[in-house]
Amino acid sequence: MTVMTMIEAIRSTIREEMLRDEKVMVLGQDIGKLGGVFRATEGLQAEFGEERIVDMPLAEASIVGSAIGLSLAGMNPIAELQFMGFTHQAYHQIVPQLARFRYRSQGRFTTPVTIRAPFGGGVRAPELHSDAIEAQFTHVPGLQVVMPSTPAEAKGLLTTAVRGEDPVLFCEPLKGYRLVKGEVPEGEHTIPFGRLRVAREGRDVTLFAWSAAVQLAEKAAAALADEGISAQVVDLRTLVPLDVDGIREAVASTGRAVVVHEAPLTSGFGAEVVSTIQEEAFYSLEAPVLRVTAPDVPYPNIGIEETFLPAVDRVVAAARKAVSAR
Amino acid sequence: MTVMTMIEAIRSTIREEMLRDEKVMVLGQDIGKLGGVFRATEGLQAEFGEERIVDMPLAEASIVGSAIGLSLAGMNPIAELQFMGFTHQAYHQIVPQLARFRYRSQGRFTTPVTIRAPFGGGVRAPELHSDAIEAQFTHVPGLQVVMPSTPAEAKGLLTTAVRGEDPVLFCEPLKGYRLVKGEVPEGEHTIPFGRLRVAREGRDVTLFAWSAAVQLAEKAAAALADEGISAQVVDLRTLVPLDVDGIREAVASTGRAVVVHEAPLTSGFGAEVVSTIQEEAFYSLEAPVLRVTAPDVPYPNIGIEETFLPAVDRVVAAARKAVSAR
Amino acid sequence: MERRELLDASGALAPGIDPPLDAASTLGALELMLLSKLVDERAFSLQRQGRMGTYSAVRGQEASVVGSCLPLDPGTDWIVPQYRELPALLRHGLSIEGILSYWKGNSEAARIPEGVKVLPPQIGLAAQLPHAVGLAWGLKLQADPGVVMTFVGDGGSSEGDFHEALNLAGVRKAPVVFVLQNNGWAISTPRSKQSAAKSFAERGAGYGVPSVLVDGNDLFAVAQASAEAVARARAGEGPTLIETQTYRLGAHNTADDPSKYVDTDEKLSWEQLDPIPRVVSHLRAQGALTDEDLAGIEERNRNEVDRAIEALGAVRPPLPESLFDHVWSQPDVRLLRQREEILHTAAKGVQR
Amino acid sequence: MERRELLDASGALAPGIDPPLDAASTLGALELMLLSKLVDERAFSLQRQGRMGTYSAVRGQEASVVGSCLPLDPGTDWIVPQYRELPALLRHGLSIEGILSYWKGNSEAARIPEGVKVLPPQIGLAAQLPHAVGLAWGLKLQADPGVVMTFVGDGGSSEGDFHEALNLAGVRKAPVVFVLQNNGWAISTPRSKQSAAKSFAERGAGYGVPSVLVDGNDLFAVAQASAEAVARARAGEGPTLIETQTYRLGAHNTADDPSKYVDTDEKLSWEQLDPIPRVVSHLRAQGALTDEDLAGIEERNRNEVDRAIEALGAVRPPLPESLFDHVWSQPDVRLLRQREEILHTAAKGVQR
Ligand SMILES: Cc1ncc(C[n+]2csc(CCOP(=O)(O)OP(=O)(O)O)c2C)c(N)n1
Ligand SMILES: Cc1ncc(C[n+]2csc(CCOP(=O)(O)OP(=O)(O)O)c2C)c(N)n1
Ligand SMILES: [Mg+2]
Ligand SMILES: [Mg+2]
Repeated sequence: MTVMTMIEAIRSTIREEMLRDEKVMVLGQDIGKLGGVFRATEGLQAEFGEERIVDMPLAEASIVGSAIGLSLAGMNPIAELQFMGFTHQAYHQIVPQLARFRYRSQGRFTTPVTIRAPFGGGVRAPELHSDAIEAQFTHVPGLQVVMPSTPAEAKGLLTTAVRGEDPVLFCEPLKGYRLVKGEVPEGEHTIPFGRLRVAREGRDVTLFAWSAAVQLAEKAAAALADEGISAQVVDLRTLVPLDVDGIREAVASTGRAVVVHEAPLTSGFGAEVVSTIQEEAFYSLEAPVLRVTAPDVPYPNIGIEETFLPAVDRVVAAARKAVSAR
Repeated sequence: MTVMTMIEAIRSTIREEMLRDEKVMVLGQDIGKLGGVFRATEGLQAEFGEERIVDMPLAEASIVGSAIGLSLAGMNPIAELQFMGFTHQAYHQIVPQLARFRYRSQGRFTTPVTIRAPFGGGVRAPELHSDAIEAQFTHVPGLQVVMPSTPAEAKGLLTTAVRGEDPVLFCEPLKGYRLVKGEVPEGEHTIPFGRLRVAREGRDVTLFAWSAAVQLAEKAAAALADEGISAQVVDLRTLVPLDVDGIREAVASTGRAVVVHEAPLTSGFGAEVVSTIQEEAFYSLEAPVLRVTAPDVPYPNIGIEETFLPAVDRVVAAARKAVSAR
Repeated sequence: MERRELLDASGALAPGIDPPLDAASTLGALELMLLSKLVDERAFSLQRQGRMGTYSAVRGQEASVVGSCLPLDPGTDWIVPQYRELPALLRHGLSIEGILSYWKGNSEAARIPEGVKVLPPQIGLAAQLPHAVGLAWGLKLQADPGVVMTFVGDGGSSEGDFHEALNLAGVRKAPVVFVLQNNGWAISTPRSKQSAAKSFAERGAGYGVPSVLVDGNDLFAVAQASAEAVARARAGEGPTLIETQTYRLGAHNTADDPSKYVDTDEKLSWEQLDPIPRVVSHLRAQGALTDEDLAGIEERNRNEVDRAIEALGAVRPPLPESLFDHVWSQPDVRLLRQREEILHTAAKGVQR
Repeated sequence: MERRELLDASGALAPGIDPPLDAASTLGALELMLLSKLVDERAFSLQRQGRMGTYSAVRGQEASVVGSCLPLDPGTDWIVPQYRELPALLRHGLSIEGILSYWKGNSEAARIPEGVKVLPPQIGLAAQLPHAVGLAWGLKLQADPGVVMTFVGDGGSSEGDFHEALNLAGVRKAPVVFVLQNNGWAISTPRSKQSAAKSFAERGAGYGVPSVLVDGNDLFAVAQASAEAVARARAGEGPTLIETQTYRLGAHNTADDPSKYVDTDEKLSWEQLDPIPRVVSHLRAQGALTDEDLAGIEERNRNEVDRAIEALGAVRPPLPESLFDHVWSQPDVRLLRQREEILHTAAKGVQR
């Protein structure tokens, strides 16, 4: 175990996978000499050369589109999109192309591309840089959506992503890049997709979260403990595939649930979690499942982002309400 | 009242709005001489000229992007995207641009663009032509998502869309274009956004649907009536804005609900409807809200689309299950 | 930019020009062009009989498609198609019934056989172009001698993907040949409304990609330009853009009615430039093609198409359960449960 | 393509050339360039003090930006910016404190005043280009005499939106001038990895859009090319693409460290080509600028910037409730309820 930030964990994972498999390469903007705007690839071009760490022209659709082609040629590309807000430019290559190649070709072709995209607020980034738009990719059969919350999770999930055959959108929380440090297992470390993680045990209410919101939920759980409420924190880890059985079990154990995410409410992935809970565990539910999310407004300019982002107090208030219901 | 197909209702509405307001213009692929691949603009170029019914180069992002610019210049553009499956190509102009102009400019600029996009299965169209991807646009604050289900609804909602200041994605069901005929009010006919419509009264269970799925729900309701189950059918009409109060009232009146849509399950808009129901009407619910949707697979080739699309029997089975629960 | 023309409308070679194809290859090309024409006719009637989905014919563009693919080696090279390149796909190893199965709606039967280096048809216009670039780049990285040929239309060339793909190909010197089939129309949108550029070939310079403009109804001009481009790519000299100026003599597809937008004179004048008769005239003039030869070709083609259509009719329709295959390498529980629920209802007979 | 150069690095005019700007206009342009430089410096220090968000300086590109906008009439013409065009926006009617408010994170205070024909900064690269085309086309449809000028970088020009916008502008003959500021870098990505094109100006031909290549550090060359382009647009002759070859002398933005990727020699050699001293030398040589004049300009600029920074400091930070404004013309019930819940929690003081 070594203590690392998430960005360090990601960098060392990429490096290990590149050492393991010479077909692994990284495409992105400013990932070479600069090492990426967040330094996820720092030093890697010096080590692996310009053919494996490739600075691309400024065109997201062609980063994803050519990664598809590279994967068809037998390479194993990791595409870095500088911010998830710029996945919009590549949407038509991700959703109807990358995600469907296997299906469209009846399994004749596979496209094992991993797209890494940082996102999330609270880091005073310009417009369009912080938007949590993971939900826009969860309605896309064929695309896995992975949301690491800690450095160790990032390593385990990224390793699985790179080694897997199915395409992955790997969403990295900007806020967690440097803020959250944690122990990271050395050597081989993979985490299977579709299995949630109980980040904190609790009896009275389950807080569902992913990515940076897991830390928010943990803070809320700590605050709730002070008032005698025992909150379980569940990190969903992967939104697609979704651990429906794990969700049912978690809710069955507490009977009450709150879903927390950074994205706006309407059609955020919280909606899917709530629906799944009530389909799977309706008769265990003692209170409505509440959602604590950003409001239905575009991500604002930084002078006001603190009001936009879900706050611990709102999670605490919702958990309290869930627990006191009926 | 005149009896019309939906495509006729749409055509006559566009024509009326163009006669009313000379700033209204239509941009799209093949909408001039051909009158659109579905003839929504047939005859209109002859009547209004090439400057108001404009055949555009084959580039969806520039259709939406230039419509934004035209609207900033004071025009009132209707952009036709040939199929909703090709909104992907314009995603970066719709989601972070069109929908946010008012917000980003603090109300200084408005972009009253109406995007029309046909979609939906069962018409034996090639790949990517049938996909129901409305949910991918419902997580976008600033964009209204409108889903007419009948010719009269199409007229009333399209008129509101064109006259309104906020951008609209107006999704037209391919299957309903010619199949469904109905009475359409003559002259002025607007329908406010954010107010659902009870398409059929019923006491035992509420079937929520929109677009072509309303007809499916109605068929199911008719079949259910034969077995003595009285199903209410609710047409949501607009997904954004969503009629949360209307949803609560409908569920309160029956205590049981099924949501039906053509899109795949995971993160379909059904998830938002279910979440809203359980937030708003948890204590009225006698059974879990069920979703009847397409499975989580890409829209398949036509040889197999009948298995993909939600069928009446599945709706009936779900309603039966909801009614018999507990 | 000058347009390359070798064989004129009457089938005469430009003075002082050696044909880029020998008589045997030209005969082979002609046979493929005629086969393509026959498949088009039969596919249209199948569609009219309700036995086929939407189908887009190659008719009129046979020289453009066949000329382009001739220099490719199916054993090493790849084709990344749009949707109107049937004879190139046949030459590369697909069967008629395989290709038609796709348009009939049976993707299972249309599965590209292992070893055939062709990607599935592309419906999202121009989206195939960055794939072609990535594929070519990937071959190059692995020192694979393969070259990638990809097709796009005058319409598709307006999409942003065209720009991004050509620009990237230029930067990476990817071994890819872009064949832009300018057939004058994108459904009902004429070339003049598609772009104000004098020619699409002009665009190459903006990406550092060498480009050529050719008479796309001239088998020799296309074949020559393509051979040069493939050789350059193979030699590590990077991408080429070829604009073939051709004409779609039929409808856009089985759902289209060109009489709404094409004027008859335009169509008539292009009929004079039909790519097939000029190859026939040329070969005849060379004494390389007799009436009996032609009858022989036509009979072989007819037999082949009859056989294929029969095979197509015998193809098992896709099973409902195949809906759930190939979404993932391993289906997740959620999908397995959906599969169960839906097949269970289907088994009881579905009402719609 | 030949590059237009009028004023050399020493400030000498090419032989036989009349300056495209008279002394008074040149002085005005110089004052604006110097003002821009000063704002850049002050914005950087504000950022370092934590009083400003991310900021991208114009430094080095002043001739390119100022020269481009000079022919515009703020009363009729529009500017559709990227994010690095501060002096053009000032000339067009925005205030320094208004522009800096945006980068400080206060969109409310950055609201473009009514009547000022400028769109908000664009963060999604190249996404502004189709807006500019649509806007220009809309003006033309309404017989409005306005011309639209839009800016894009060498990096942004790789986006599909660039292609689609230029192609559409060509087809519609929209009165729009595209200024492609090629400053050699897109953050750390050098021009050479951005495109294999000899110049970006080559791209115009692929869209039927006339284009010009100019020394972007030469105020006169830029101003002349821009004046011609604006005149063409105004006369109904359609769009122009201008590539200004310039250089970003500072960091990409306040978060960037160019020492990681720029080599010192390159930077030194471009410092020799700084656009500001050459205007100064030229005016001095003409006897149109004395030391006192320069000191006067600098004092006026300092006062103006001091005033603006003070005004910026006095700007009320955005109120939490403003988060919910301007999403819609009329908020729906759902948003109103969210507003209530969030402001209620905020009122109690928020823990994070
Ligand atoms: C991205 C996208 N937009 C629109 C369509 C609908 N569509 C199908 S074919 C076609 C015209 C294509 O014209 P062109 O590229 O010239 O090819 P051609 O059919 O002439 O061979 C259109 C608009 C599509 N398939 N994909
Ligand atoms: C669509 C998109 N992709 C990526 C970015 C991140 N980004 C911001 S500025 C920049 C470089 C821009 O370079 P260029 O267009 O040359 O403009 P310059 O900064 O040199 O003026 C990048 C990659 C972005 N803002 N938008
Ligand atoms: Mg065409
Ligand atoms: Mg640049």
